[in-house]
Amino acid sequence: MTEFEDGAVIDGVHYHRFDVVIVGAGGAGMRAAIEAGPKARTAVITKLYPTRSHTGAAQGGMAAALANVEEDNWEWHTFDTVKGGDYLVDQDAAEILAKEAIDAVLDLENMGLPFNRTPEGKIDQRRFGGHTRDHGKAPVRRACYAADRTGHMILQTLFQNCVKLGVNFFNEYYALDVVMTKVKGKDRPSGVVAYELATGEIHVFQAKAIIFATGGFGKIYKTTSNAHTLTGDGVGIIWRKGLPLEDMEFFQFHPTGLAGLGILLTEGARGEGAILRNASGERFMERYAPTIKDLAPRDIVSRCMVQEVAEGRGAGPHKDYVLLDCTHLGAEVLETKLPDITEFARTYLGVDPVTTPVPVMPTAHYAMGGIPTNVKAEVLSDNDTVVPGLYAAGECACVSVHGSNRLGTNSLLDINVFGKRAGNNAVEYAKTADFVPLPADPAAFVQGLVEELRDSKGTERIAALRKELQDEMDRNAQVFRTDESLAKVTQTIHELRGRYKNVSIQDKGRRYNTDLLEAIELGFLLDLAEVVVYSARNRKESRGGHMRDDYPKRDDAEYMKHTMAYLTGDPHSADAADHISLDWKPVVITNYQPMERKY
Amino acid sequence: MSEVASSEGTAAVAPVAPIQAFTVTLIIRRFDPEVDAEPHWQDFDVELYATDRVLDALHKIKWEQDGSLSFRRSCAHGICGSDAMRINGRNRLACKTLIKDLDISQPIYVEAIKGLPLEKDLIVDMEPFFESYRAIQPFLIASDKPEKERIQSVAQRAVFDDTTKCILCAACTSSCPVFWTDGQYFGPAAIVNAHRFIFDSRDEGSQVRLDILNDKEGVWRCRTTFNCSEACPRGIEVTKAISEVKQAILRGGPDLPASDLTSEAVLAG
Amino acid sequence: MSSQAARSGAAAATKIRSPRRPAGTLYRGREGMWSWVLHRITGVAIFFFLLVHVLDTAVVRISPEAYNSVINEYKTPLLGLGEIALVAAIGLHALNGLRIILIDFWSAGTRHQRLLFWIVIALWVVLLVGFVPRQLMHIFGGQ
Amino acid sequence: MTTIDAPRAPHTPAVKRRRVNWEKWGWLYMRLSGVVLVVLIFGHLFVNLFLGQGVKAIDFAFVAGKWASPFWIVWDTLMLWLALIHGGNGMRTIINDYAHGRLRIVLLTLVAVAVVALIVLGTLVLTTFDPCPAGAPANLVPSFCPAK
Ligand SMILES: Cc1cc2nc3c(=O)[nH]c(=O)nc-3n(C[C@H](O)[C@H](O)[C@H](O)COP(=O)(O)OP(=O)(O)OC[C@H]3O[C@@H](n4cnc5c(N)ncnc54)[C@H](O)[C@@H]3O)c2cc1C
Ligand code: HEM
Ligand code: SF4
Ligand code: F3S
Ligand code: FES
Repeated sequence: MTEFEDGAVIDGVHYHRFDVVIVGAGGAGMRAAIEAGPKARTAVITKLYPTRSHTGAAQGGMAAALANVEEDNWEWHTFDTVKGGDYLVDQDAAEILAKEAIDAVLDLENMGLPFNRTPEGKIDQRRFGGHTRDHGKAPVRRACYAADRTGHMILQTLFQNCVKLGVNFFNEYYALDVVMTKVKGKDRPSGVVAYELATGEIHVFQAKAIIFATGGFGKIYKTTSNAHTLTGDGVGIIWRKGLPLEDMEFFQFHPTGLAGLGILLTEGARGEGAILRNASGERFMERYAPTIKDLAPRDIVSRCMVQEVAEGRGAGPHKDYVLLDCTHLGAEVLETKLPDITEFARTYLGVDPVTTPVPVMPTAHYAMGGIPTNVKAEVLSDNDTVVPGLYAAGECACVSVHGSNRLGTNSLLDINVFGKRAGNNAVEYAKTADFVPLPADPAAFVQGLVEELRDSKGTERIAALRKELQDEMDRNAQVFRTDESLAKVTQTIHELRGRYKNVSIQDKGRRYNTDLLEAIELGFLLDLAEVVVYSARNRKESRGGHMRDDYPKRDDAEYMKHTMAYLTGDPHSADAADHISLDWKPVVITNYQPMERKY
Repeated sequence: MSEVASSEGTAAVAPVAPIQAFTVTLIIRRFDPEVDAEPHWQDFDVELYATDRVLDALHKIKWEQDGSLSFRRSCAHGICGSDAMRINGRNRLACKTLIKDLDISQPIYVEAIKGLPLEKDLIVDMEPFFESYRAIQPFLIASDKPEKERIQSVAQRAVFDDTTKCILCAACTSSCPVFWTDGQYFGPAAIVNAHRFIFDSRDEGSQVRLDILNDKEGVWRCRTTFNCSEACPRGIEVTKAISEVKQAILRGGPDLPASDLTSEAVLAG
Repeated sequence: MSSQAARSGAAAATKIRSPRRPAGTLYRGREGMWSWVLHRITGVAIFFFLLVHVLDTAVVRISPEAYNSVINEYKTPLLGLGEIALVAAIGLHALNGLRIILIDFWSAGTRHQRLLFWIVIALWVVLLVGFVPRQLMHIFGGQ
Repeated sequence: MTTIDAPRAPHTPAVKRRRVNWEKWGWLYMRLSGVVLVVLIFGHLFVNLFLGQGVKAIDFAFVAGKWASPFWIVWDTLMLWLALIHGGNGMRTIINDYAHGRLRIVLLTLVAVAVVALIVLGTLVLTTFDPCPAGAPANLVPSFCPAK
């Protein structure tokens, strides 16, 4: 494309030029912006006002071996992370995560985050699932927290510092494409194309370095703790470019979602001593994880809960949930340490946790998989080739510090550690690199996508398709999966994709056309659900968040490796094998040889 | 784990009431900037359950009846602050307002919050709101660079706990009669966020913020109408915070608890 | 808007008897807001009364006759009732003024603002119960 | 696609200039004067409307009788000043809330003029008042006036 002035409008498309463009203003995006903002011309494109990002929903805490309340060190933390991830964790990355955790927490404190305090005035810490002292001997207090709104405080603190630094936000701009330019036969990212919600106009952001921090995609499921807006746009954009996605079969189901609603009750509740009980009141986790009981990692607890219900020990009229008993904690602890979840239970279920156990069931919570990156947050185009200038961090990325199952509090840590790394590395890169020229008509794809949907004469309702997808995923690709159930989902997705061609957009306007964007988001959801299911079918073992009823055992001989999925054909083809190809990537093992996971 | 305690536990869970749907009428104030000169009301009938929230009702309308209905939402459980709107004459979050708490023999009126420029249907321009927020310097101002964390006692942390809960939803500011008539007023949300730092013992910029709020459009504009406190979905005692800021200005600085760590530590031990 | 959307909207609109169509709803504030509305209205009313009252009192400087004729106006039943309204207004404004001062300067004031409002109303009623019969007696009581 | 203007977004970026800070002192004054006014006004109303014959008893002689004592002169002067400034400042607040531009300036000026004028007038009346003006009929003036 020819030269343009920054801010120019050519053929109705706005053109901007920045050294670093960050897509997403959740924890990861803003942590990156705090590094990049002052050092390079930086823009943050976000489809939500930054403070609306789902990082704000995180409750429990952020892990770091500060050892403020008891003996602890980062090496133990690394071990727990590796073991928690069922050994599918890249151990070099986990080491970085645990080591840099301490600075990450102190950085946040110094930026103003109001952590809860110990009597000595230091940052207080609490217990959390899977975090132990001395390689699994006993639970350790490692999670730094601010009541049960740690994520809220992180999001606010990061936003506050972005305000301080005058970071350039483009709020309510939906990134819909990353522009690739062929340079010497190789695809190089040269910019991002975004749709401005307020006006319906299209913006092209040319950039030297691009960071994706668009969060998760829990909305492929019906029951989820994730926000309506977590539709995996960023991951979908990368996928459509033919870049790989890693470990997509591993989705975490958090044990304690409010039954039927999916709204999360933090694991911090169990950290403070709450207990899971079945219909007969039995503390069933004692049977499954005798040492750490209710504080076993999430995959294990979720599985046990589903099992209890499946075996007829569920509570309630339909025997379809178990109970989280906080009644013995006392009003004081609930009101001061867990005020928000106490309120959630009261508001949404009419149940007062102070006097009554709360109905809970697993809820789709966290995508362990995503855009593969190395420890510098650089995006990979295969097992080890870096895409220059392209970065990813946060839930949309897969460094793999979480392996097949993320430990609670390690994600808020992940977004801070790797968000910071992404920001710094992007700046370093932008300092030396030149702009990659934009191709001719860089906005063409997005314009086509938007116009085609807007002009659709179809009859299918977006909401109906989305609901079918989500119901099907909940039914057949949730905590327990089999080849048969997954095959069904694949079929459903194929059908839905056919019907998606025929959707109708009722809002034909340009301003705040959320109807149109929901349609686009559904497109991403369909793509990602398919990768999840396809990868899951291919992994014929049970590990971490991926539990195959037909292959209940972990199989290290065959599957001690990461899944890498590529889009290689027309997604509409009936057989997923025609358009998705899978590959493997070895797991980085430094200190810890895989062992059986017992708690 | 005794059988007794636990069976009690199960019994105590209210049996799920027989699920019964009923038809609720929502009257929504619509405005499409590309077509309408003025906003107008439009009725919708929706099948709902008692446990549904107003947000669910809006979604049902958007997804089943009229896809052009526009509103903001994200988290759906009251922590992102996207969906403040005026429901039956009061500012609330749609995702935290349960149908069963409203009188459904009457239609439910839903309209955009007031005082900010209306953009479309239930969406307003939030920029002026965030501008006030930015103007009070909502970030920690501290000169030292400590080796580890800054020390803060439990009591010092407690004085500003309430105001750290703000999700910037604007329910308060857009419920304030002063703000409706004077858009230049900083508004309760900005003051709440100033309070959060003014009363933070680690902060050194309280004087700056107190000066900013000691302005024509600052705290003195507040007429203690308490609409903000009643509207706040986070239960923040907004008027109290404003009042504390006024006192701090009069006194020339915030009244902070002394860092009395040793005795506290002893007490705790 | 798409024709389909318009249609479904129109269908919904015709089906339901539509009640009141205000431009926007009135904000349903609670005690705090209404007390402020009353405070404002009474404040303005008193202000205008005060303007007049200073003027009429100033007539004393002109001559006793002039003043007496002016003040006789106040003794008509109509203005006698007006005086009740004035005292009611001043009473409410003053009592609520004290409530506001308590809210501002007493640290627990904001928490008890609603209770304080009802105390104000109670005291105000007591005040009127004390004053109104006497005033009625004075203006209608002959003598 | 062309650029569309944002509709109904006339928001003026806040020009937050800082001048003399009337607001704080005004605010404090409202409260301080309010407390004092409670005493002054209720005392005034009590004596004038409640005691004895109530409003019926008010006439020149009554007023002159009161103002013969410096106590009531001070009382009323104080009340005059405090109430007018309090009311004037209150009106200023209200005008600032509802009126904008030229209208606001006009209204503010009116209030200011009225307040100043009445304070001056009232103070003059109070300080120069003669309870027994020459030539006034004896039945209209207080009984303590020397018979002419
Ligand atoms: C209820 C809940 C509780 C949790 N509790 C904890 C906890 O206690 N501890 C812990 O460690 N982790 C927790 N997690 C996980 C953790 O909060 C998330 O994984 C993490 O916050 C993700 O941050 P992020 O920055 O990657 O993404 P988000 O915070 O989700 O941000 C995504 C950003 O991307 C933007 N975006 C998305 N798509 C687009 C697009 N197309 N164009 C432009 N912008 C776009 C959005 O606007 C948003 O700003 C919790 C998660 C949930 C849901
Ligand atoms: C009797 C004792 C009085 C008390 C205790 C009192 C108290 C107060 C207080 C505290 C306020 C400030 C309200 C606020 O900031 O929200 C106020 C406002 C006001 N007062 Fe009074 N006042 C009294 C008498 C008067 C009188 C005599 C007048 C008329 C001249 C008057 C007119 C006003 C006006 C116009 C306002 C502004 C109202 C507003 O901003 O909404 N007050 N009063
Ligand atoms: S103070 Fe309460 S109402 Fe106001 S913006 Fe914050 S959370 Fe919303
Ligand atoms: S509503 Fe407004 S007037 Fe004050 S108490 Fe709240 S800011
Ligand atoms: S949708 Fe997040 S607050 Fe209501």
